[in-house]
Amino acid sequence: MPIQGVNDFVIRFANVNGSGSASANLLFARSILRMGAPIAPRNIFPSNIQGLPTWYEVRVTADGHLGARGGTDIMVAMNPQTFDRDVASIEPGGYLFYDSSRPIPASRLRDDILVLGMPLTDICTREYKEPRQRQLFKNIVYVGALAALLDIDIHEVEKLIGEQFKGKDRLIAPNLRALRIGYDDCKSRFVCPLGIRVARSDAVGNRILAEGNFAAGLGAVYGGATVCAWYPITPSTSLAEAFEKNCARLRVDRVTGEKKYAIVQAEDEIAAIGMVVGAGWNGARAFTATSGPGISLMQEFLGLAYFAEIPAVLFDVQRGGPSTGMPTRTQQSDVLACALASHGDTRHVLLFPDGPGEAFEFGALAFDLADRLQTPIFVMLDLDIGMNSHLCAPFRWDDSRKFDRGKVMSAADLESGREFGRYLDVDGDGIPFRTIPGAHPTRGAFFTRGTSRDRYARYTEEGSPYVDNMERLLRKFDTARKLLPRAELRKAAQPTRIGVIHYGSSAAAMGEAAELLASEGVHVDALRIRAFPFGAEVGQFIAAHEQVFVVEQNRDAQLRTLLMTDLGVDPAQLVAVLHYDGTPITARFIRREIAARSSAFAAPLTREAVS
Amino acid sequence: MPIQGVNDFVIRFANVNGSGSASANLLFARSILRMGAPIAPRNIFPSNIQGLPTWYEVRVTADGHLGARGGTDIMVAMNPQTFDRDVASIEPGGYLFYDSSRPIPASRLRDDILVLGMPLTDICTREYKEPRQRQLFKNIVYVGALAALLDIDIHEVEKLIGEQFKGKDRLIAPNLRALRIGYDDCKSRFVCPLGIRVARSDAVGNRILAEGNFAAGLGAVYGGATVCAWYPITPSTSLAEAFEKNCARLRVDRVTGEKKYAIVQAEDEIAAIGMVVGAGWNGARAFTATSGPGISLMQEFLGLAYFAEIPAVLFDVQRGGPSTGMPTRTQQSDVLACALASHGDTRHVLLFPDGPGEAFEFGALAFDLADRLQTPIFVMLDLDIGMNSHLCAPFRWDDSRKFDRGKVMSAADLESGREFGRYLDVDGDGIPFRTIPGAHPTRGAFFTRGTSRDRYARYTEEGSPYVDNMERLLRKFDTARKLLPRAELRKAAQPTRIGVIHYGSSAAAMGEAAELLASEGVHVDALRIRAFPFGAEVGQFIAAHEQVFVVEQNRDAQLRTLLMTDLGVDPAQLVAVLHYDGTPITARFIRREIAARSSAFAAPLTREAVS
Amino acid sequence: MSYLAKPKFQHPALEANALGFTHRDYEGAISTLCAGCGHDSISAAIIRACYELSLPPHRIAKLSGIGCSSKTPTYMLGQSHGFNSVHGRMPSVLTGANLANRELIYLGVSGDGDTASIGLGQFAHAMRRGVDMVYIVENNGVYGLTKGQFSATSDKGSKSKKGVDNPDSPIDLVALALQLGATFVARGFSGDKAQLVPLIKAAFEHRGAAFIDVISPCVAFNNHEGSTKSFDYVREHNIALNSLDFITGRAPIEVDYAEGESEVVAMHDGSAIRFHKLASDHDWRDKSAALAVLEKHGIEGEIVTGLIYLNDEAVDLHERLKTTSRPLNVLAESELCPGSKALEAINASLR
Amino acid sequence: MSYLAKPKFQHPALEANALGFTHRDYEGAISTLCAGCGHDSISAAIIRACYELSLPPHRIAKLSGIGCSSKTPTYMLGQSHGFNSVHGRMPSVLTGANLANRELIYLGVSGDGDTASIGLGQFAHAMRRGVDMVYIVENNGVYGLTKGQFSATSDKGSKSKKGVDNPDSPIDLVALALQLGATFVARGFSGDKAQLVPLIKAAFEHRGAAFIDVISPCVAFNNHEGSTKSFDYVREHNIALNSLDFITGRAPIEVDYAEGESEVVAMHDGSAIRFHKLASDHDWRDKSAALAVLEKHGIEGEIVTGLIYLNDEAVDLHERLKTTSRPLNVLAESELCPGSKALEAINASLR
Ligand SMILES: Cc1ncc(C[n+]2csc(CCOP(=O)(O)OP(=O)(O)O)c2C)c(N)n1
Ligand SMILES: Cc1ncc(C[n+]2csc(CCOP(=O)(O)OP(=O)(O)O)c2C)c(N)n1
Ligand code: SF4
Ligand code: SF4
Ligand SMILES: [Mg+2]
Ligand SMILES: [Mg+2]
Repeated sequence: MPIQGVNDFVIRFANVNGSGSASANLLFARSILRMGAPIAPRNIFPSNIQGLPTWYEVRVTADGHLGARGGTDIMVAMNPQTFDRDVASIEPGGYLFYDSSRPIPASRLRDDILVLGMPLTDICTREYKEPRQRQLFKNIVYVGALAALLDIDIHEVEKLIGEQFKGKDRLIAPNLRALRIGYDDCKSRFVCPLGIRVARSDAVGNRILAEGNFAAGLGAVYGGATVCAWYPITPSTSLAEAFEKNCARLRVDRVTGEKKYAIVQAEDEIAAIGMVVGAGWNGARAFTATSGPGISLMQEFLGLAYFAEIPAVLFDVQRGGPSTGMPTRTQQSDVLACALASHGDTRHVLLFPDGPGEAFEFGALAFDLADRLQTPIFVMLDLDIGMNSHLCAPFRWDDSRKFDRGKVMSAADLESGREFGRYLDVDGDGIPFRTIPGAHPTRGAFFTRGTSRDRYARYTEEGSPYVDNMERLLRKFDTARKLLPRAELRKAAQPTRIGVIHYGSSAAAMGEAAELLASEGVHVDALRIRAFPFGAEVGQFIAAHEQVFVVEQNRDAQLRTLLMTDLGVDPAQLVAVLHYDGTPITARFIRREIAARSSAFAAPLTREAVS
Repeated sequence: MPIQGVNDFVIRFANVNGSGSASANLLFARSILRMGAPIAPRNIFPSNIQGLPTWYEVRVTADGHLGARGGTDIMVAMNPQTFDRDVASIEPGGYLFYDSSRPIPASRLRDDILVLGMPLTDICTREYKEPRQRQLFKNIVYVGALAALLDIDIHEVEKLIGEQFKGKDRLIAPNLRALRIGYDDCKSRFVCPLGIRVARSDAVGNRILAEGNFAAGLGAVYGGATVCAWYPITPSTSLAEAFEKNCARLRVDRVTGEKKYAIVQAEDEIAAIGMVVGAGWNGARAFTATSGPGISLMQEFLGLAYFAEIPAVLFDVQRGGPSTGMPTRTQQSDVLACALASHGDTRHVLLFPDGPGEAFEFGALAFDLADRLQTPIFVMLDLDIGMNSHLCAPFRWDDSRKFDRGKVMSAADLESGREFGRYLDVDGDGIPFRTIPGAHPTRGAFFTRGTSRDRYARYTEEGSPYVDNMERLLRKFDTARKLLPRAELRKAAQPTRIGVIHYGSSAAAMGEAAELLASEGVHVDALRIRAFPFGAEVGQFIAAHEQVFVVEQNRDAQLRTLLMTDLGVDPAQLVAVLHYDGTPITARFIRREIAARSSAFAAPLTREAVS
Repeated sequence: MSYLAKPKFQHPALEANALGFTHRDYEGAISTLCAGCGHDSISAAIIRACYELSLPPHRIAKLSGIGCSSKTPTYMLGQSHGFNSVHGRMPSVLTGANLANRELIYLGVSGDGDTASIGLGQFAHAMRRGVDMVYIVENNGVYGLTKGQFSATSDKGSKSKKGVDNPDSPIDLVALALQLGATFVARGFSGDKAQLVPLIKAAFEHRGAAFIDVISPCVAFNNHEGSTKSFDYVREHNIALNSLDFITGRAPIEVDYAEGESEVVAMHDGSAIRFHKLASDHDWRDKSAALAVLEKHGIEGEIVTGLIYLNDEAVDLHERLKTTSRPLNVLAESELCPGSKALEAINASLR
Repeated sequence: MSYLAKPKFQHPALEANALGFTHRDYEGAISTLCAGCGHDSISAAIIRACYELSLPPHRIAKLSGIGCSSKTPTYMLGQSHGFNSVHGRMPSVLTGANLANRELIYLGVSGDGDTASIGLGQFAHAMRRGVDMVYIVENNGVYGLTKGQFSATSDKGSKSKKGVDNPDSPIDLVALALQLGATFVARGFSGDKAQLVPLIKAAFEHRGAAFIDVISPCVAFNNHEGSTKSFDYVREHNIALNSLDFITGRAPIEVDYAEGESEVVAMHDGSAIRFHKLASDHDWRDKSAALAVLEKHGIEGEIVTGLIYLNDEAVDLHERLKTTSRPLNVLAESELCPGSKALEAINASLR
């Protein structure tokens, strides 16, 4: 029997890169959202501009499971190159929608799925003259057809087209026409709707659909960042672009056209972080956005910023490493490279947002932390968070909130004769005061360097001021521990000895996995780490559980390493659950791994498809 | 009572950088060696060329304790800038030798030490006309005086002067004269010898006195390195220079003057490692020498070399980090930066020589390992090993030894039709075959890249070939584990539950500390780690002991971190003993730390000077 | 416009060259670049040049950085070892490879982002050292692979696809290469294969650092109105100084020029270049003149192409280093390892 | 040789300038460089220039890389914030600092190793962007701090202290800066303070990227016979194109020239430079001429000094970026944070 499901299925579009399918697919996804059904869309694209296979997947999820699910219920197979693979990847009982203009032998199809062939090319050739139009409208035609097949209200799609082409109004009518052609043709050809379909719902609520990079770039605007220095690299480019776009909208003087921000596309990542360090030293809130290779190149400057105590914010949108690795795939594999960045003894502060919501929140918070702690703050996104659209609560800002500029000694402070020693631990929290260059005509100037010096920033090569300083930096790191976002606990319905630690983009899949496991009688407490160094609650959580799974999207269990070194946890207690093939982690995967290795799991496992 | 000791004391020279004292001090040190007494000389110099304080210390050690001891028995105080500090640092009962030409008030001296003032400047002003001569010969004069005070056979010093100025013979006589002036004046002025003195001995045997950088550079010559690309940085510069010097002597065709090596001073460290990677890819044995900041800059290339599997050798002569830190001080603080170099999931092979002997041995061995494992090999020296002279067994080479070029598929192999897949694990050890560019007209060419690809080096962005490859790299890392130098065990005289793990330049101090502890009834088994990843013996050692101290010269217990991650050891079992003020670790320090924290130590600790 | 020397008869696709290789033997994997991308034309020109020169494919090493341009080595010379390294660092990798084996033929392929932004330092120093190679920049004025940001070679005032003007002064890689000591400096246009193929051939025969800046429009992000790197713009503003034929000892080619005078210059290896002066009276032996001609036309928004500077008496890196004439990567143990005797002498000196 | 304008009366060490600061207020910590090092003379010249220009010391930010030269900011301007950053990366740090606060005066100090080797890319791009700064390279042709290796500005054939000839072609930073778009380009000699001080003053008053290459002999490693960066060599081969006086609105200085003609050029800020032509008829407005004069004298082994190129109509980085005229680092929350209302609109667009 064909798969059945209302607001609960996975649809996947197989397209060719650069063929204009992206906006049609987004239109499709948003129309479901307008029906009120939660969706989790994901792009799987190649490191190339045009002509290679690309996929777009939408999970429609009444239960609000926003992680990747794995498996495809209905495939929209628009790419002849990958047709066979695509057909093979459909779940038994699923659906295949394809362009039947060129006949496909039955041998290349399957009989355990429902095959829906529509001569899209023929239709477009008939309807349109221009080759480019034929290509573009073909995409809209299939959106129309899918609306029919999946019972999406065509008026919602029409409304969206109207909104999308606002300002370019002459494009509206032809698009509507293409949509209608597909819709009508489909209705006349197949029994609509299919077993899987969309129904009106109010499960979306006031949630928004946003990309993490957009959210983080917006967060930087709200956090008061004025200097952005960056170098293009997938998947972080759109973060800097989002900052630029939002600044252009929100930070340009209407009258003079003057900009209250500066963005420099640097010549490389070393220059980008150098500019950030220079700007941070000089009192501006500054950031860069990059990915793994950029982090590697920035190491020397990160050591300087740590040691010279310069506020800086880095957004690392992680991709598949090592080396160039898989530039268009997702991973959490820069955790150690960031936490330990640079030669010598260093430790850096990391934030782990779980999606656009926290990307916005931490994107702003990072600047307060950088100023407060006078050190680089890493916001660890990944490609899945950054470049995919996620449903999340609307962004919120408390207008009474003030920037925390940290310990800056003002001209007035200096004038009053207050003692200033750049590396003096006046408060016992390891954080010294700084002055902003130019502040006072005769007091407070100091010399910044990456070489060792005493508490008054005077150069010295002696051992004891060096040790004194390094120990203060450890105290400061302990202070950070207390200032950072707490880990978030999701307690199981029943008391349990099994804990799971996870972070970042694994959150949605983890939540779903916990439900799956609970339904099988395995209860797990889940702790979502939101920052490094870890707060006391993390150690307590581990101590309170017998077996703690650490779910990560890398090969080497990088966060687990930090748990051991930062908290002194016995590795025997920490079971690594590692997913690192570059696709987003799924609930199915986590469930299987925990089930297979959990001491509490008795029931035999049935073999199933996992991604 | 003044300190007494035959061939057992520490003398320290306080000089001004660039004043010509270095060669005089070396002359002094070597003369003791010629007396047959073991010495451990160490330089403490500033990051500057001329005019700042510099110290030279010689430990004369009948027992052959070659680590730094800490404390000074006799101070040769030649630097007015540091005079007070220098005087203060003498052990009670010790000796002060100084230039009394300008009277020093008694208040600046001490009465618990023996003060020996000799008007060196006056003597030289009397004896020499030229200011430069006065300066230079003053150094020789004090060497003469010290020969008298310490009972060094003046003929040994004279012989050394003759050897040193061979070829510049006209310099011999004036130097001999200066020596004699100092010797005679001293004899006439003080009761010679002092309570501390040198006596003829045969404890040196056939040992040599060599710097680790020299040894490593020589090792690279013996290991068949043909390409050296480097960028100057203290304290690694002299390693590349030693390679050059030895190549110039040993690898230049007598007839044609052609060089069987190529050395390029690159424009920076990124270019240096890039050249090494290019040369390694193209089948030459290539290396670079650098220090922390260079390691930071090389991260991206190191990830490439790991992932693309390029043989490369790096000598990291560690200095005080992070950032520029303490460029002329010693540390072991690049362990994590090297072991985990690069973003993404990576693991690198490290070798830890304990001094010049192993610097030579591993300096050659690293090239075999790099070829065999097709990956970067890090030889982890530090400033103490690299730039100080150490007494060690003569270098040895077995002429029957052959280079291990690893798995290279030759033209003949290819011609025979043998299957070639660049990333094919034919032997199950994770190591694939490679071909050298240009080997065969039609077979064996492959494309090298840092992006993911399949076993036949074909580009792919799919998840499963990526995972397949990353898992093979882990297998290869396990193979490395078996090929690397074993850790070296020094068993206590009695069975004990206390173990100590140490590595690199801590070895000598550790040996002495173990003796000290044993003399107090605390027995420790000491395991000297010689490589990462660790062999099975390391895990066994830890398992066999209740409490394991891990002695390191860094703040963050970096090797301890690797023990936890690589072997899954419970951190609770590993007690960090950390010395990181930039001076070489001492036996006194290790003894104190272990004594204070050892479960087996009952006796109360007496307070004492530690460095 | 430039004129290509047409051989007397047509080469069928499978005709063998002097080494017995066909054109196909120089081809690579199918390109995954955008249809119409200038880079593909450059790949074709390189393939053609190697084929016509009868270079043994397996003796060529092709290296690149990262970018659409840097991907192209996959799409040519399938019998050659290739190395797609990291962004902007091809010059150092190539230098190292060259040190290891001076007998191979080195082709470096890069983009304008790869060379003029992140890679500027390595580019400069490789030129300065006289590394024996052909260094081709596929210059489209944008970062293609990261979707169309301006690169450092983008002209001031050139418009991005989104309509934004570039505010920064461009880096002219040809002028830089000249100043930094490259001994063969040329510019081509991906749309003019007739001019480009002989330039590449001559570059291959040059010993030392040969640099060719090839303007190569990006159809996806920089081929619009207002761009100074579009096909149309370059066609309209191309000032070809000369065209040339590359003449190997083996197979002199008869040429039929349309205008101007010609001159034959012998290369160090016995081959020769026949220059055919076109647009101006440029003397390619004169570095100052070359800089002046670039400056002059640059001000007019014109793009100078052709062979701009040549010094065939160049001394390459190996000559400077006095390396042995045999490749370092084939030297045997017996030649490299001094053995225990020599070590004993060293030990003695350390006592 | 150049001639310095001598003010009519002697300044005693403690005489106050227009701001009421004495010379001592511009000094720094005691130098730890080698006695006689050229760099110390440059520090003195910078101190002098700042004093004479009456720059408020605390409004100067002094930044550097790593090297003996890069240590010198410690030895000057003790009331200024300083940043001794990492090797070769001063340009980016300075650029960032400048972005944060366009009102400070930026002084970048670097060495030839720092700028021409590891830092070449950053140097080039900072020039290209028109960062408003004075960028001084203290050029001794060697790596001083690491004990005497050749740097990339070391001339071909110049001998090291150990007697080895340098095989590589030098990088002429002046020519590069010119080509990369610097709008004030000069060369000085640490041994000629009379020429150097006004150059530095003029550079400070220039808005945009001002570059001064100062030949600064290293007495420890590069002052021997056979070096082309020794005091003797530079003195003998110095071709001073011009000398100049910097004339502020406040305090015009009467000058007494020994020879040649002079010309007064108004600067954008109301001050003026009086040029005094010396060695040749160099037109400092003409970039091509500047390159030619460098090339011509370079071939002769001569060192061109003086103001080589000036374009005082330069557009600096902030103008290109259209940044607000107030320093970014003083903008308040209310100006930066769009608040919850704006956010609600954004939320709405994402549904
Ligand atoms: C260290 C690093 N930074 C950034 C990137 C991202 N990146 C890939 S290609 C590219 C630019 C390529 O531009 P260009 O060299 O002009 O090549 P084109 O694609 O235009 O041919 C960038 C910035 C990277 N791969 N590595
Ligand atoms: C990344 C890095 N590489 C190498 C060094 C070592 N280093 C310190 S100064 C210097 C060269 C300085 O030369 P230059 O800039 O000419 O300054 P000078 O000492 O001659 O004034 C080098 C290579 C370093 N500090 N950092
Ligand atoms: S994006 Fe531009 S450079 Fe890249 S392949 Fe497409 S046309 Fe070529
Ligand atoms: S080494 Fe040279 S550059 Fe450095 S301080 Fe001494 S003289 Fe100056
Ligand atoms: Mg490009
Ligand atoms: Mg220098």
